[in-house]
Amino acid sequence: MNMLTEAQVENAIQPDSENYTVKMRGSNVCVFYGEKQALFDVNLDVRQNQVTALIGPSGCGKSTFLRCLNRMNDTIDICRVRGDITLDGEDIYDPAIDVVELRARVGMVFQKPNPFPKSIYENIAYGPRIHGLSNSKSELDGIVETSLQKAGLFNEVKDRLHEPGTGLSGGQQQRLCIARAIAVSPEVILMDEPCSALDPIATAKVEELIDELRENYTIVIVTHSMQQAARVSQRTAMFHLGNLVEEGPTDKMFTNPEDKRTQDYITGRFG
Amino acid sequence: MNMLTEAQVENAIQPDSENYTVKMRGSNVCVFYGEKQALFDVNLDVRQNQVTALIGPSGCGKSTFLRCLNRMNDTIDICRVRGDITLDGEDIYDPAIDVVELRARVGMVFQKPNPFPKSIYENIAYGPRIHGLSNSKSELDGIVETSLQKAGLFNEVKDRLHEPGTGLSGGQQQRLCIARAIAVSPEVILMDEPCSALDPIATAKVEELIDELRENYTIVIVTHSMQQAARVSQRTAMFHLGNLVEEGPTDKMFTNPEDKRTQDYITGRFG
Amino acid sequence: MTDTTPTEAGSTSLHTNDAAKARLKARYAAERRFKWMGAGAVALSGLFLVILLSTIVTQALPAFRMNYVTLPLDLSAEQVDMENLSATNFSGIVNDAIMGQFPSVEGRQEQRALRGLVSTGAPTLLRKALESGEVEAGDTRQVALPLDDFSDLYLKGLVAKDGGREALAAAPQIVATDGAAEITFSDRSVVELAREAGAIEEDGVLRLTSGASSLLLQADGRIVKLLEVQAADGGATATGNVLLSDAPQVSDEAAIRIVETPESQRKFTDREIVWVDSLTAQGLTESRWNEIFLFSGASREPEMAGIWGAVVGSALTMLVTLALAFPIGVAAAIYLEEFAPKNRLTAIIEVNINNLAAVPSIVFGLLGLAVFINWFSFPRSAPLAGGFVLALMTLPTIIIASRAALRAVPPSIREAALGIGASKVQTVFHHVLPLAMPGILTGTIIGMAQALGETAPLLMIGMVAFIVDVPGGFTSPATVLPVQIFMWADFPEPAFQQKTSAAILILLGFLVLMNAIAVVLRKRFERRW
Amino acid sequence: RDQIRIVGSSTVFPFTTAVAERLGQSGQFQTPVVESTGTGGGMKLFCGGVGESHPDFTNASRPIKDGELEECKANGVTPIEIKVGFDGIVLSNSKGGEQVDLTKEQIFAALAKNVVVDGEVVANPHTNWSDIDEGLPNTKIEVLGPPPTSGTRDAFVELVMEEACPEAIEEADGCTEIREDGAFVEAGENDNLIVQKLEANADAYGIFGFSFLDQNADKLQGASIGGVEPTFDNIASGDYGVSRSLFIYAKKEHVGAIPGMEEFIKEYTSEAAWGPEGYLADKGLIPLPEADRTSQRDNAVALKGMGS
Amino acid sequence: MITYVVIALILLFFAAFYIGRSRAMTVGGGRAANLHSLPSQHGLFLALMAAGPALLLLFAWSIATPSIEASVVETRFADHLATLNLPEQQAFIRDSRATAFGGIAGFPNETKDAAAEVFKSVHATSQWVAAVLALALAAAGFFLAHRLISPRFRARHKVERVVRVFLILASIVAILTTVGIVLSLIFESLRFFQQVPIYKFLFGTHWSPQSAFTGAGQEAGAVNEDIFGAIPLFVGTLLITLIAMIVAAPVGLMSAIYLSDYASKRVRSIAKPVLEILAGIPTVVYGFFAALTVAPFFRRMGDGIGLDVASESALAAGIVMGIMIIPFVSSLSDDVINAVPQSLRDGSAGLGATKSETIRKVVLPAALPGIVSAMLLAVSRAIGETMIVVMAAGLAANLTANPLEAVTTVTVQIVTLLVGDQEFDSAKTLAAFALGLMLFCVTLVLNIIALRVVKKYREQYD
Ligand SMILES: Nc1ncnc2c1ncn2[C@@H]1O[C@H](COP(=O)(O)OP(=O)(O)OP(=O)(O)O)[C@@H](O)[C@H]1O
Ligand SMILES: Nc1ncnc2c1ncn2[C@@H]1O[C@H](COP(=O)(O)OP(=O)(O)OP(=O)(O)O)[C@@H](O)[C@H]1O
Ligand SMILES: [Mg+2]
Ligand SMILES: [Mg+2]
Ligand SMILES: O=P([O-])([O-])[O-]
Repeated sequence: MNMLTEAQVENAIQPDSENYTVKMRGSNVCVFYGEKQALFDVNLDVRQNQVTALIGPSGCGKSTFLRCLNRMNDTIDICRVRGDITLDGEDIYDPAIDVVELRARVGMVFQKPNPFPKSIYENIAYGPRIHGLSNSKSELDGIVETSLQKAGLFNEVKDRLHEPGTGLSGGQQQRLCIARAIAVSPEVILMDEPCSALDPIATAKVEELIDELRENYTIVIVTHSMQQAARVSQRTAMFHLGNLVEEGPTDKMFTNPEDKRTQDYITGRFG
Repeated sequence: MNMLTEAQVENAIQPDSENYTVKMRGSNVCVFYGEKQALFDVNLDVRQNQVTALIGPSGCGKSTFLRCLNRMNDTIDICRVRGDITLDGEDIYDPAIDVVELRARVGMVFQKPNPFPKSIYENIAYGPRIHGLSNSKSELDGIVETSLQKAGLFNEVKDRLHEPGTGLSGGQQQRLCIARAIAVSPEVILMDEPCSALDPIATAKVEELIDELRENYTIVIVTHSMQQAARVSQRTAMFHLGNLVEEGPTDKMFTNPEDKRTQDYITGRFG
Repeated sequence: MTDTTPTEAGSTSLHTNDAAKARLKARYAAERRFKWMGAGAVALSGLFLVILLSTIVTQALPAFRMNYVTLPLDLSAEQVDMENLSATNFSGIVNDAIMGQFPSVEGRQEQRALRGLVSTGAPTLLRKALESGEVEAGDTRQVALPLDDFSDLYLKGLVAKDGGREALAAAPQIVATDGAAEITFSDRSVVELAREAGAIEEDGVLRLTSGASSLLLQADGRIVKLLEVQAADGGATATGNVLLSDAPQVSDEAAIRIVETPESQRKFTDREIVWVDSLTAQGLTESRWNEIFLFSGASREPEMAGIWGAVVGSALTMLVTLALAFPIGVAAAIYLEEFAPKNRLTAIIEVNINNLAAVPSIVFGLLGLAVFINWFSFPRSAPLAGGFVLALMTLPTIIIASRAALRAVPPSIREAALGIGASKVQTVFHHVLPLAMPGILTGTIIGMAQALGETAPLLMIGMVAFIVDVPGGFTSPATVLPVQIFMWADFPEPAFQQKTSAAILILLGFLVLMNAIAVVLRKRFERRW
Repeated sequence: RDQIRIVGSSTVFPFTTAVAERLGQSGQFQTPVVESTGTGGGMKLFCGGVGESHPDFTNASRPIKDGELEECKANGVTPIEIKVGFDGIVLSNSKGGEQVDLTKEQIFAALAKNVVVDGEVVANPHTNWSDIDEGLPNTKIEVLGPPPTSGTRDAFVELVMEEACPEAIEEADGCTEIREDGAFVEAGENDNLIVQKLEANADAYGIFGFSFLDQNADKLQGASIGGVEPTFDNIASGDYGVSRSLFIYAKKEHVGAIPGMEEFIKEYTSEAAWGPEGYLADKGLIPLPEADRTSQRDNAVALKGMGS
Repeated sequence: MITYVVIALILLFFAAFYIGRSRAMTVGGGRAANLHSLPSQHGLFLALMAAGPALLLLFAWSIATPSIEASVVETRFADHLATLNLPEQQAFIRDSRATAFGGIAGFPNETKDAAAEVFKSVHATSQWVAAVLALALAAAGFFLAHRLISPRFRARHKVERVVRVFLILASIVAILTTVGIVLSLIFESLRFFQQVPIYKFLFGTHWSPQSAFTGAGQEAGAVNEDIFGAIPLFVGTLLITLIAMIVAAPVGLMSAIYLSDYASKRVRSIAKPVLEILAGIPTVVYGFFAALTVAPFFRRMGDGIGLDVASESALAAGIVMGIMIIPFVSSLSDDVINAVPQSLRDGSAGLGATKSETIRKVVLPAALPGIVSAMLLAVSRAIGETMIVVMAAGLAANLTANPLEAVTTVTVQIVTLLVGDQEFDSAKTLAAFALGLMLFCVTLVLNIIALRVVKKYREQYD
């Protein structure tokens, strides 16, 4: 807990500092895919109960950074991570740390919807089951229902909970994946373009949801939509070619960016 | 050609008629997945050298309609299509029609990026090869390069053309798929949310490309972004629950929709 | 949960509280168990393999060497007519040569036994050697000839347990008359030896019956088998049979050679042991790499039996099998999985193919007999018919494995190809098939492995047969490795047991070679997406 | 086809192959192809007809049956019967076990499905050898033998079981049934396997051909039957009661059409092959008495067909 | 002669390919895009049309020609042949052919020399005719196809039709095999059922064909209907297969999981083919292993704890058989497990599942159909195995579920009945066919059930 306070102190000098806690912190994060370096010395704080948006052109390393936060990169053989990333002050790359617990605490929604080839119900129930979050069938039913409701999918699928999740439309699938992530009650939710496959209404619903979730959870979201970043996030980080170009309060970023590249990107003059 | 003139005549009575040609026409298209009907008597014209946008909430049948236009639905066993769809006046569901030729003329970019597990170069070169679009290696190289350039991907991948396409980031993969579709120079390009995985710059590039392509090709695009529909399309069709709610010139649709549902959807008041 | 004061975040988390920690511990335990079970399963399978292989290898090793005896053969012009070799009495030449080594051996039975030391195949080999010019006629030549199976086994130590040699302090006196010998020893060590050998004591006389180890006294250029031993003052006396009266003098020292296995418990008499030992003592025998086993066809004589005919037969049969089963199996799988409409008929076909896999292989033999032999008039016992039958038997395996592999290719790949205007055939052959190749090759490996080891169906089409000539083509009579193994395993001669194991090793080598190609291919196709 | 084809009994197979190999070594003919199909299967193939697609010889571990001969005749096949020697059937056990002397009646009592106890036909109650006779070892009856489909089993039943069969049982089920309660183990056709199983289990006995006892004399001992030990000489002289004749049948129609047939017959019936000191004796074939050899040879060389 | 024609046709094949390709380019005005099909497809079409039929003709000719030639000779020498019996007639043809074209003539004589001359001349003529016909066919095919080449000509369709026809033919082979098997079993089975009522066969609990033995000693007698009850055999088969699967299924599946998800690439690339060797070891070896190592081991163990274990037991045979079929399960399952997309594994890992949870709950269900296929194949192999059972479980048809007793299986009985020494038309031999047919039906039903189950649980990913 000491570390947290230190972090607070450290961040207190920043102009926009209020009373916040750093939930996750990346220091000098470098990532390599084999020979190729994909991230260069990224330093970024994720504040608790805030939404942090990662923006930047395609291929700049947003997903890569996001995947570092719950060590999903471990699954890629050739991927190596250097630098420190902490969750509540603990180094998550510490060998003593438990990846499974970490991932339960730091949930993830992927860019491509990847429902399990199981029923909709089973898709959601899977997480709570493995983490032992429910003691009874009815409790589990409850979790499934609230998760689906939070993801704005419940009404569409309530009659077909036991049909395969893969039979849903693209957008429905993605919302299913969000519901699945919510179902395990993580502390931090990482979302890799969660709305890229959604229509405006579903998107609005998810954005609303994100805003709701913020009260209890910490959220990091990768998005291509400036509007979305502006709508949902409190802080925004701009990546470019593997570098963190700029980071700051969202409103400031969008109105008064410091970096030329950010400005160009936001105004669409980039390239 | 007779049919086309007829079509022209027929369409001439419409209020926004100018001198245009109907490239594809769907009449009373009904689609069933097994027992479930996904489209109900859809009548829609796709005008040549224009961009037609299909919008509507998730699961309303946009993708389904799009897939009818190049008979991709044939690959789904349980899917049955009723009604007529014509390309240049020819019924594309006529048994005499060559599906392969049809698909070469009506290309497609999918919602989820699906590169072949081959090199980037091979991904692009595959189409031109099977359609005999190049006579020599250098010509093929040229096609690959221009296609990648048009899709705004060339600079990012020019050094790794012979690495696997599956190693690209999500957005890169999607642009790769667009490049792959362009490479066979189709007459009509169907795009199922081609930009959903792209950042604004790449999106802008693709939109620009769409605008460029419009001169020579006919384009049908499914999108969730009203802005995008407004920016790139000349005509917009709004789907809801498997019905075509409204169809018309884009500017009219967005400023003065006839249907209440369209209005609600556009203004985000839907659902 | 809901009212988090920021600083407390984490400590009360659902995922870090004590219950969760305990759960996590259990889950990790499960994880470790699971992993160890996996590793254990692999290790267990590996262990089985090692056990099986090590048994085979230890049994097989002796068969890869072979003992030869070098004899001076009279190949002068009177004996050998190079123009007309078939008129030459090669057996006579060989027999004269071996008998020439032991001129003292008399009596028909004994001479027959002596001749039996050299393989009955030796004359044929000699003739072939003359024909090929390996040995030139014209004079007396030293030629190495294979020993008979029992002599060979004896030299490999597989017939009789050697008890060693006991040197005697002083040479005994031997008085021999008519093959019987009276011996006087100057010390008593021989009495001890007789006792250890299991002699039956009666009135102070130690009788070495047929149940006792053999004691062979070597002294004075003679070899005497002791029958009775008796202590006498200052030494001992013994009676015995003279087995060899003109033994080559190896050392001046007198000694007793002990053969621990009693004579009644082996198929190799003391006399034969003495002869072979004597040949060895003169440096006439040598152990060589067993080329006969590796490079010649079948034979009824263990020492002449080779595996090459079966190897060629298996190779030809497998070629036919592969050439039929692989393309047909893959094609059928492709058709059923990618092209055939999914209706009741194809469902029936699918079940049917699964069912074919459970048809006992001998039934395929019946089918092959009816169709290929009786109807298409394929020659009996030929690799052609065998290959066809085994191909039919292997087909279901390949089809099932291929279908599973094709099914595992994600539909998005097909859509991608179809979407840019590839025809279905192109889609399948350009994209789906390469991705399914690893699974298809696995099926092929397993199917071919099964076909390679199969005997039952071949019985029906005449491939379970004794065929000496190495097959020259797909229609000449042939047998295959497992049949050869099966037949050798059933022959009474003990020497065939090692041959059996060695043949199994060869078969496994064949299998490994066959698989290696497929495995290399499979590795090249493997990728995860 | 210019190669002799031979089918038939697995028992005669080791001998015929030896002869075939010699014929091939002579250099004038290709080595005949010898298949091991079993006597019945061989007869079926042999009697199937004349012409290249049918075999020239068949081996048999029993004489041809009337039905088979008729079938042959119907298909225009005239078999030439040659009795080539004897095969002793022995009951033996590991050298580690006790050597026993049995009568046929005792064997019957040990192995028959039904036996007569106190005048009544009952299912075989004997579990130990000593149940049959005090003098026999007090070990469980466990006999490994060939399955009912085998010619050896057939001969064993005929030569031992039927001879010792009490009348009461003959009326009941015809004497041929061997018990199925586990005391008799049907062990398949691989006699080497039986040998090895006996080695591992000193209490068990096995039934198989003499050649396996002969070749494995270091490990096995044969039980005396009716006081006679199963030795080469005893079987050859006919003293040992459990032996059967082995045959080969030649197809008369093929002589003169398939090269080498006559030479093959000559080779088989030469003293060097089937004589007491011939190479077949080395392989375990027990020779016929000299007079029989002469008459069989004369018949064979004269190509005297059956029923003509 | 024919060889040259074949070589010529093969050359023609390649030549036609190039000609067709360049011709297509020409008619397409130098741009392949103007053509319906690719130039290479036109080329392939032309090549197939030119060389295909001619090669087929030659193939058929080479099969038919020996008998045609022989029949010509036969008519020429009809008078002479009439004096000979069938084998001599065959020898006549064989020897004259050997004289004519080389080979060993067993019994040469002058008539045969004369016949050899006839053979030579007929052969020469036949070759000429074949060559001319083939070349004519090739030319016709070539020109016909060449004329067809035009921009709109659907060469691809034609070539793909050939491919499809080949694919269909290949599937038909599988069907024909089934038909053949049923046909080769059914007639003998019917004859058997005339002697033994089918219900006694199906539901009888006593299998003891020894009494129906009509071997050496006896003549064929009345068949005892009560000794052909197949139930013990099917129970035995079930028992042994079950034991085998109890060994093979977990070991194989766990091996597959370990190899695909835990083992390093190197370990996997070595271990997998090594395990596959298990499938290739001849069954005789397993038989010896089971009978001489495993069975006595169980026997001793049984003695140790006071259990009565038969020296031939279902247990020993089943376990060893299980070892043999491990690779069927492990290798095939490994492939399908490996084919489950990484995104599913990621999805599960992202929720905080451990690797084993991911495998058990996500990967295995997704791979289920393939795994079931593998298991079915393994079961099939177990059902079809004979040697191990004969050597280690004996041949006694006990009706028992006790794995420590001796049992026998259907396949074993089929084999022993078929290859043993009895008259071919005896009830016993016929019983083998009936057993085969029964087994076919039973496994068919089992397969149908298995397929239903798979269909129900089948989960399509991606
Ligand atoms: N293969 C299929 N099998 C069964 N139902 C399907 C299948 N594909 C789509 N559907 C159903 O058809 C309806 C229309 O789906 P479609 O994919 O066309 O929606 P969409 O408008 O493209 O939605 P989104 O914007 O989310 O992609 C949905 O209810 C969907 O669940
Ligand atoms: N598994 C991988 N192997 C090799 N290179 C990779 C891999 N995954 C990503 N990369 C590369 O790393 C860089 C960053 O990729 P990343 O996926 O983080 O981009 P992104 O910012 O998420 O882009 P997008 O918005 O398109 O998803 C890219 O150049 C990409 O090609
Ligand atoms: Mg990304
Ligand atoms: Mg869609
Ligand atoms: O093979 P047999 O007929 O002698 O048992």
